Amino acid sequence: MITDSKSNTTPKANEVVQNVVIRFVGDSGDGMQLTGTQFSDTSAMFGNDIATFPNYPSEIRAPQGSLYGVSGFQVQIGSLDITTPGDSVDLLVAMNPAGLKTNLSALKPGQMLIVDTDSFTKKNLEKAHYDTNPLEDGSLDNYKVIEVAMTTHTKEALKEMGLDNKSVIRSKNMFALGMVYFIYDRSMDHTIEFFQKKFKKKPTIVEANTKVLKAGYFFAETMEIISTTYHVGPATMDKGVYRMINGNTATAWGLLAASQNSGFELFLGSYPITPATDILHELSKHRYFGIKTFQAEDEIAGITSSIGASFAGDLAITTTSGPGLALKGEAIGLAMMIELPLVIVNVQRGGPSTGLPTKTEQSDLLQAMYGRNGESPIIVIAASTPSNSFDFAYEACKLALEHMTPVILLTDGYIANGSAPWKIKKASDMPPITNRLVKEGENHVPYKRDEKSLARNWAIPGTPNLEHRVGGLEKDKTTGNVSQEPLNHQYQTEIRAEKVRRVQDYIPEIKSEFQEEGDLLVVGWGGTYGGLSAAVNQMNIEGYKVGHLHFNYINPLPKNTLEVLKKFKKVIVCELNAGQMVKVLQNNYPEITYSQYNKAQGLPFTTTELIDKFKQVL
Amino acid sequence: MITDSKSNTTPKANEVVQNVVIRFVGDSGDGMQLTGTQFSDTSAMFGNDIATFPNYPSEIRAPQGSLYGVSGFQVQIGSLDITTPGDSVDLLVAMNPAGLKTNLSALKPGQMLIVDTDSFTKKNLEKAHYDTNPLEDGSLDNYKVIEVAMTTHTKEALKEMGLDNKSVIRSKNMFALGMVYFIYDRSMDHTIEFFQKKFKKKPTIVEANTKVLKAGYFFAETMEIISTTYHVGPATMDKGVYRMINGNTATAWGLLAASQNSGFELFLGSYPITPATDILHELSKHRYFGIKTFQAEDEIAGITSSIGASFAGDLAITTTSGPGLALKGEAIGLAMMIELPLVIVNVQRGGPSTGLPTKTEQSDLLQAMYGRNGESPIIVIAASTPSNSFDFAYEACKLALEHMTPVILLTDGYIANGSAPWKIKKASDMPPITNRLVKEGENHVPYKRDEKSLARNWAIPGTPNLEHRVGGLEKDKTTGNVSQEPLNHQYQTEIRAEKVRRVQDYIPEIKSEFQEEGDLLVVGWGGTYGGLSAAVNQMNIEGYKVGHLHFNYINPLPKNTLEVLKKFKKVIVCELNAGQMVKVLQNNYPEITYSQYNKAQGLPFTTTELIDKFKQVL
Amino acid sequence: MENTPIKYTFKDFQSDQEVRWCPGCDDYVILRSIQKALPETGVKKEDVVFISGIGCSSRFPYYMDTYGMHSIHGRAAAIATGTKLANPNLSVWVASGDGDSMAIGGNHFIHVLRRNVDINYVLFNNEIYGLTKGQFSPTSLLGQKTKTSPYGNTQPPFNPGELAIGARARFFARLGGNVPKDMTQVFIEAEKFKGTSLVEILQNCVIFNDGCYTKYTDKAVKDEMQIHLEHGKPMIFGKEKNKGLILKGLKLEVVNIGENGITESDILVHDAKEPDMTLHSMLVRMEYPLATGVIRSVEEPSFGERERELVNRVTDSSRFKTVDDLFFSGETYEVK
Amino acid sequence: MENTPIKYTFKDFQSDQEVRWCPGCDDYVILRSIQKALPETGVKKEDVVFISGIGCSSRFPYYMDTYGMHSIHGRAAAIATGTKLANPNLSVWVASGDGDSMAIGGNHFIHVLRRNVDINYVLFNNEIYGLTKGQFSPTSLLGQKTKTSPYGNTQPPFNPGELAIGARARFFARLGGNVPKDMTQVFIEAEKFKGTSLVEILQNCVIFNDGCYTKYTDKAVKDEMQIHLEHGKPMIFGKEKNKGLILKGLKLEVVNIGENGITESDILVHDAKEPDMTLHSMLVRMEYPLATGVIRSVEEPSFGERERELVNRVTDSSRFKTVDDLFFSGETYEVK
Ligand SMILES: Cc1ncc(C[n+]2csc(CCOP(=O)(O)OP(=O)(O)O)c2C)c(N)n1
Ligand SMILES: Cc1ncc(C[n+]2csc(CCOP(=O)(O)OP(=O)(O)O)c2C)c(N)n1
Ligand code: SF4
Ligand code: SF4
Ligand SMILES: [Mg+2]
Ligand SMILES: [Mg+2]
Repeated sequence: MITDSKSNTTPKANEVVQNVVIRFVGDSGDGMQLTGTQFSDTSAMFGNDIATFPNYPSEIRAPQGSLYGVSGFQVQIGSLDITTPGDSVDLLVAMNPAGLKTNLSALKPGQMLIVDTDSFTKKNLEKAHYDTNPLEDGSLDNYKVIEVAMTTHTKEALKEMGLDNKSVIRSKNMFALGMVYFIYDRSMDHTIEFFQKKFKKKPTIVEANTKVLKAGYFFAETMEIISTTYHVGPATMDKGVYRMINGNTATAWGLLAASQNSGFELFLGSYPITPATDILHELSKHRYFGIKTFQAEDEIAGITSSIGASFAGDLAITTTSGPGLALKGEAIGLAMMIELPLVIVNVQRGGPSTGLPTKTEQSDLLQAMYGRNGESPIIVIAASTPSNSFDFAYEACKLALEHMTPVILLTDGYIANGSAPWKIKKASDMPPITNRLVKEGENHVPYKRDEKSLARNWAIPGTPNLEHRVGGLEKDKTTGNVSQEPLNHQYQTEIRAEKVRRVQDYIPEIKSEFQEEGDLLVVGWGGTYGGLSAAVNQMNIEGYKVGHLHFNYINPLPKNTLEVLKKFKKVIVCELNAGQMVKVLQNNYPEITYSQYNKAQGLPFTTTELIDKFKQVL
Repeated sequence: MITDSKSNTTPKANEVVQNVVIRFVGDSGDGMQLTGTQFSDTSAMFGNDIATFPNYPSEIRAPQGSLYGVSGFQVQIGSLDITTPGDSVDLLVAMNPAGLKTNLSALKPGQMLIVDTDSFTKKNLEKAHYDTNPLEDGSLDNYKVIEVAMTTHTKEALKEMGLDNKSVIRSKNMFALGMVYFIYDRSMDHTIEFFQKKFKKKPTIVEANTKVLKAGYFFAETMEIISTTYHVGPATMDKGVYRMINGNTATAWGLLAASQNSGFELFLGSYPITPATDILHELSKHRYFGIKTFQAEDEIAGITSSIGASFAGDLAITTTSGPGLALKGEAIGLAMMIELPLVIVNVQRGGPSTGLPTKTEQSDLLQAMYGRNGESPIIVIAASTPSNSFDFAYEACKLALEHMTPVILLTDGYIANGSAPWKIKKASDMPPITNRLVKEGENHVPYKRDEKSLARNWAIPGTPNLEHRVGGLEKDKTTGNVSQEPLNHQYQTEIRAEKVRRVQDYIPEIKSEFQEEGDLLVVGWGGTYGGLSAAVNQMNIEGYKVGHLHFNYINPLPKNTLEVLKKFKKVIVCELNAGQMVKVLQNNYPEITYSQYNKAQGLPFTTTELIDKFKQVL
Repeated sequence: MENTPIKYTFKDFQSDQEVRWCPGCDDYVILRSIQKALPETGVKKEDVVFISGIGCSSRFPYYMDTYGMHSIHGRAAAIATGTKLANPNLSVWVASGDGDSMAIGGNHFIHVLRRNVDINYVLFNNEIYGLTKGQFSPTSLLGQKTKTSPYGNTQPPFNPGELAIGARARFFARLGGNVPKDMTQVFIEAEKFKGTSLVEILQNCVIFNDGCYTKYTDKAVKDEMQIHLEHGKPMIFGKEKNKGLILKGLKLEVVNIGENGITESDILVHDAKEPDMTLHSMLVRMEYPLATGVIRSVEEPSFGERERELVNRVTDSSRFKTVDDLFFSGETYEVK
Repeated sequence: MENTPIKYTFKDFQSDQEVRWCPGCDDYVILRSIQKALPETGVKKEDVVFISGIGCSSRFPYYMDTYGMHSIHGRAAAIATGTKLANPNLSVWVASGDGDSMAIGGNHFIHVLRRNVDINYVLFNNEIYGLTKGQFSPTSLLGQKTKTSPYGNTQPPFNPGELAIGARARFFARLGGNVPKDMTQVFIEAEKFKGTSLVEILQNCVIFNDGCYTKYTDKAVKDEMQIHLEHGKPMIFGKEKNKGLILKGLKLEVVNIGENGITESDILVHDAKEPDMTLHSMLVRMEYPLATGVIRSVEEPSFGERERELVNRVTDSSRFKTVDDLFFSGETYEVK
């Protein structure tokens, strides 16, 4: 929390700060995701820049009060550019002992901790493996602890409504939210409106929630111990209409825009898998756009049905995560061989094997590059923020259709579930998408290629006189008939690689941020953009000459990559894996010496650890 | 053919030569594989060193006389060290026009061509796309053409036996073989014995084949045009008992020896796929060793049934080729995560996708390294000759059992189907195999590791009091219980990598052949050993200081690799793919500059093309 | 487009590729029968798509002058599902072997049937892996000696029709591999059926499993050993048309018409359209005589029809006409 | 080893891991029932292996104090096949959900049944994907609204028993998720059966598909809506035990005993051991009443038995006792 000098004149001191990090934690049943989202949305509408990080247990409904059943939601809001949900938190709201136990270490010393004292029962303390009550044993002395009997207050607020006990207790998260709204000087209007819309048909629920929210707000207002409130002013953001969006929704919408702009119907063949399933959920809602969402029997049927749809002339997509990508390898090879457009979205999660399914990681890069038999190069790109998942989903479709090739789009659990403000784009704001369709009456040679891009022509079933056969056997370079001829195979192997290499001519050059040259270049790719950017920013504030180079295009790499790498004395590649992008860079630019910073903890980078490492390398 | 000065005194001139390359070609139905094998076996028993290269069409029975129905068998025999079947041939035996058309370019100018004139009918010429008869149009003027009406002679030889026409014609390959035996001064005894054993119950067939073989032999003896016969003396080979063996059989036998020596029963879960199926065929024959060969419903069931068998305490194997390996990726990740011994044999073939299923290639290396989700390092090794497939299959089992990890063994279609003399090993000649079994009464902590190798302990079902659970979720570093703890995941990720790295301490150091230092180091891996060795040998004969470094251990690489690489001024990595091993080397030893020679034609390297390239690089 | 139907002959469906099966293989008969059936279906050539996996039988698409894909082993049914969903106007065919369909492709096989995707599925059942040169398949007999079962197969086989009906097949037909005329007829029926039409051909592989069906298909015994079922016709067979099937409790029994007072009217009449599968299953499993022809043909909405009903339903009521409508819906805010 | 059988209680089969299913989930009932069944089977604890795929139900092995593997999605049946072949002494169990078994795992599901591998297969059918939070599965109903079918499911479901019998299942039982005592009994029978014993549990998922079986399993209607079959007993049901099943042609009919002259002796007697599956299939498909209990239990050599017979047969006649004998057999030659 960076404090500012200005302050205004409510009964309590109101400090103006530039940014603040808040974390709500509690039991899976405590509604922490909803609470966090409401706070984020309200702040977004107020004009803050924002980044969120939901963190839920892998169990569906873990036993109440258990350590592994804790659900959390972290949000950073700011009047300046916010790229991460923050390392450590300024306010921790803990609805139960288990939440406190597992999250206290994230709270900055001296900062505010709000707890629901009603939940600190002997049973709950035991479940959280506390020997003594932390509210009593002095272990919280370093924090501004605000003890509130939230359950009691909630019951009190609703006592005249005649609701059942379960419903009453379920709304205590709104008491906490009300308090936080007061502390951060936020209006309750948006949340009240939300109740009204969401529970249109249940006016008692609207009333109850509103009551509790207000009770929390007014309780904080009148409470002695809260002596200061904080104000985070609006960020200076581009003019326009915004909404909060997470990476999975943005991805789904990017696909929608590409379908509309290209004129090809969207086909999604997929099999559910965390954390990619929400893309399938989202698109399933929008069947009125003529989208075909097909939940297949497995990942292999997911991708092969998409290949079938692509053959028939749809814009075909398949979505998955790590283990699912492994299953799709053979079929990706087929799509590459028959040179059909196909987008494979892989939302990376913690591996290997089933690994840490609800956690984030970047460890599928080499699988995306090489996870299939034979020489089968395809395009690999990666989104780097929740909102640019929209752009790169769109770009994946554009590249697939224009270059007639499968494209793997990598995102990860962190940006897929995290939200940020998105300046809404219209479909017409996006670059146009052309295609290689051959029409009735035109001459069709299945493997005739565009001279520049080397993309082949595309004739789809239903077009008279263009009947032809494709297949996974090696094929003659022009007719497409099966060929075992040695030199033809050599030629085809090379041209398939060259076709992907030439995509360099169609993608933007890359630029380092913060510095164009200097002492250290911090290199990243994909979902670590926000984290690396925050750390490099801080380094520059501290006077170091550090640049940030972030890759969205991985195969092929941007044309000018080597030039940029050469402008810095040292290069460090930072990845949430054991070192994968660094291998790709080494293979492309062996002349550069790369340091590495690798993390595999299921968590994003923290600014602190990055800065420590950078200083050590310098 | 390197000729020698000595010569002996048969009626015809008998030139002593050091090596000779012969290719038999004809229709799929012409029995060329049998002919070639007989010639090879006879020569092997005579004491020659040998390498063979069978080359059959991908069709089961392609239409007679068609170009794509040609079946060929090439063999090089020598009194010196033979490492390849040879680039170009000294004698081509063509049983029909299609065979001639597709193989003539391999025959050295001036050398001998034997054709069956009876097959040069108008119809067959047409099927072979000949406009004019090559026997008449002068296009063979550069060769010593020996025209023989083989079909007629065969009929003649058998006319008194009353056989049906089909059987008669089917034995004409023996006429050709008889001729070749005469020309190369070989005894017919072995082949006659072979008939006697093989057709024990069909004495007419034995008689017929013997008659035709002798007819061919005597025909050649009396024929004017064959003025010279050749003698290839025995090679100087280690003393011992030998047999001819191909790579697939050697692999199967290596697995058998490992099972016997380790005391674990062998389990093979597999799904048929060319060119790996013969390993499954071979082991299915030997069920009396208590081997369990399980033909599964698909590749995934092939490997997962093996994982189940490994869990239960068998030495578990799965065999496949490229597309099958792609399907096994997810399950390999599971085996790596639960740290069970498992050997995955991948007999590489031409890719990508279905590719060139009956041709050879080395393009699955990166798939073997990275073809699964998350950070999942495992051991990767490669056999480099038909006969050392035995040793590396054995080594794969030893490493899997001693290090408790999946091991991928790479071979390829070329060494899998090619034969060479194998100095037979007894099981007791092989190094002992230890294991990590925990026995009843011992203390078992599922993830307790050996301090040196980091291999975990192994308790198998049926052992009282050692009940425990394994699984694909990330697990606690000691108890093996599910753990989502960030630092535990970091630790486990690192230790799994370190465990594989430490295998360096258990494998031999690597040595360059021909030169320990010099101007150029030729680097290869796997099945190209013979080809590269022949070329480097030739370079050294010509006075160049060229070394040959050949990798059998790829992950991890031998400890002293960098030292060896540094001893040469230049390094060229030669692979039958678009450059995969070179990437692995770059990632491990970025300080070295690598040139590359890559070929993707479905064929092995030729000595000539290699030498050309080496000279160009020097 | 045009309304005047083009009159094709089988030659219009022959591609320029040389057919590469072994001489004598039943695959030739199937190829020719389909090439003869297509002109009778009224389907336009450009609307026909053949999709296959890998196997001898899967070479099929190369020989048809239509759109086609020779894909990867076992996945034809899933690919065809995508093709048909993408463009419901197409006439989509799958050509697949017993291994391709029921070994590696088993999952897609049962799911395409469950969903009732409107495709025609031709199952080339030769009870062996042909292309890989003779390993047992999921339809190989117990005890059968093959390259991977040199001491006899220990895995009891599937009966494809039984498995299909267990997976809810609505259309199932079975034919020997040597009856081109019957095949042509059945393929025409299969194409007309809306839903997954599964046609099993007892296809002789002359190289690796020669004669495996001789006891049923040999010209000399065929009429005695097969009963060719036709919807609405009595279940009569035999060279003399003197044998028939009756139901005894839950068993089918062969009776001689004219003996023991049995007349034609006692014989069961084939009802392929009966939704209850009990009798169809019994027919599928019957070993003597072997039931051939269209055994089951029960119309029910195809997957595509259900999907289109859904899309129509939601499209009418949708607030969103373009993706922009969606993007700007709900909780947006403006930065000025 | 020892011959005196150890007497276990259900506690011996409880692991030290906290059970993490949602409160109220039927999975708890299944867990406890198996823990109670195992002590009755006479199997030694160290010989028990639980193998699962991925799903809520697949967490099962963690809670059993036996050997266990929580593997990857859909592959439990194939893994279990390897485990059982490797060591026939083991009592191998599969715990798997409807998605795990019949979506991604469909191929292994039908093949393990076809081969008749001697394992016990517990199918947790909640007609939904639980772990991934509520998508439709291959057993979800037509029209069912889930996260991936917000406008209603368009894919007709499998009936697991029907699919299993189509794949040649020899043992099939079905039970509601709220009958721990029946479960314990059936699990004991399943373990005793030599071959694949498939037990389908109609498992209520309280979070994503609550009440999907209420019409059959609710205490209030259970006796009227289910018929619990027992081998050798008449097919009678109803609170008053006054309803029964008779066969009319090829249809099962519910009759009231005592009405229209129907007596108990008219009622069908359940024969689970009848090899012909016609009646078993009819029972499996019957919608009212729903058949529960052991519907089919037909002994036939298991895959393992066939394999051991083969090995014994070839071992006796083999020339080779060690691998060296093989290596030195046939065409060898000596270099001196
Ligand atoms: C992924 C994969 N696994 C295995 C193979 C090898 N393979 C090709 S065809 C085939 C089986 C062929 O049998 P079937 O499907 O019955 O067709 P048929 O040749 O008998 O017509 C196999 C195992 C392959 N090409 N790809
Ligand atoms: C290869 C792979 N694909 C997808 C998933 C995601 N996944 C995990 S469990 C599951 C389905 C769960 O449903 P079910 O098998 O019915 O079990 P339940 O949770 O209902 O008990 C899915 C799709 C995965 N873990 N691995
Ligand atoms: S191997 Fe058999 S199935 Fe294949 S083409 Fe030859 S005869 Fe036909
Ligand atoms: S989500 Fe459903 S199936 Fe999973 S544990 Fe909860 S109640 Fe049981
Ligand atoms: Mg077949
Ligand atoms: Mg389920």
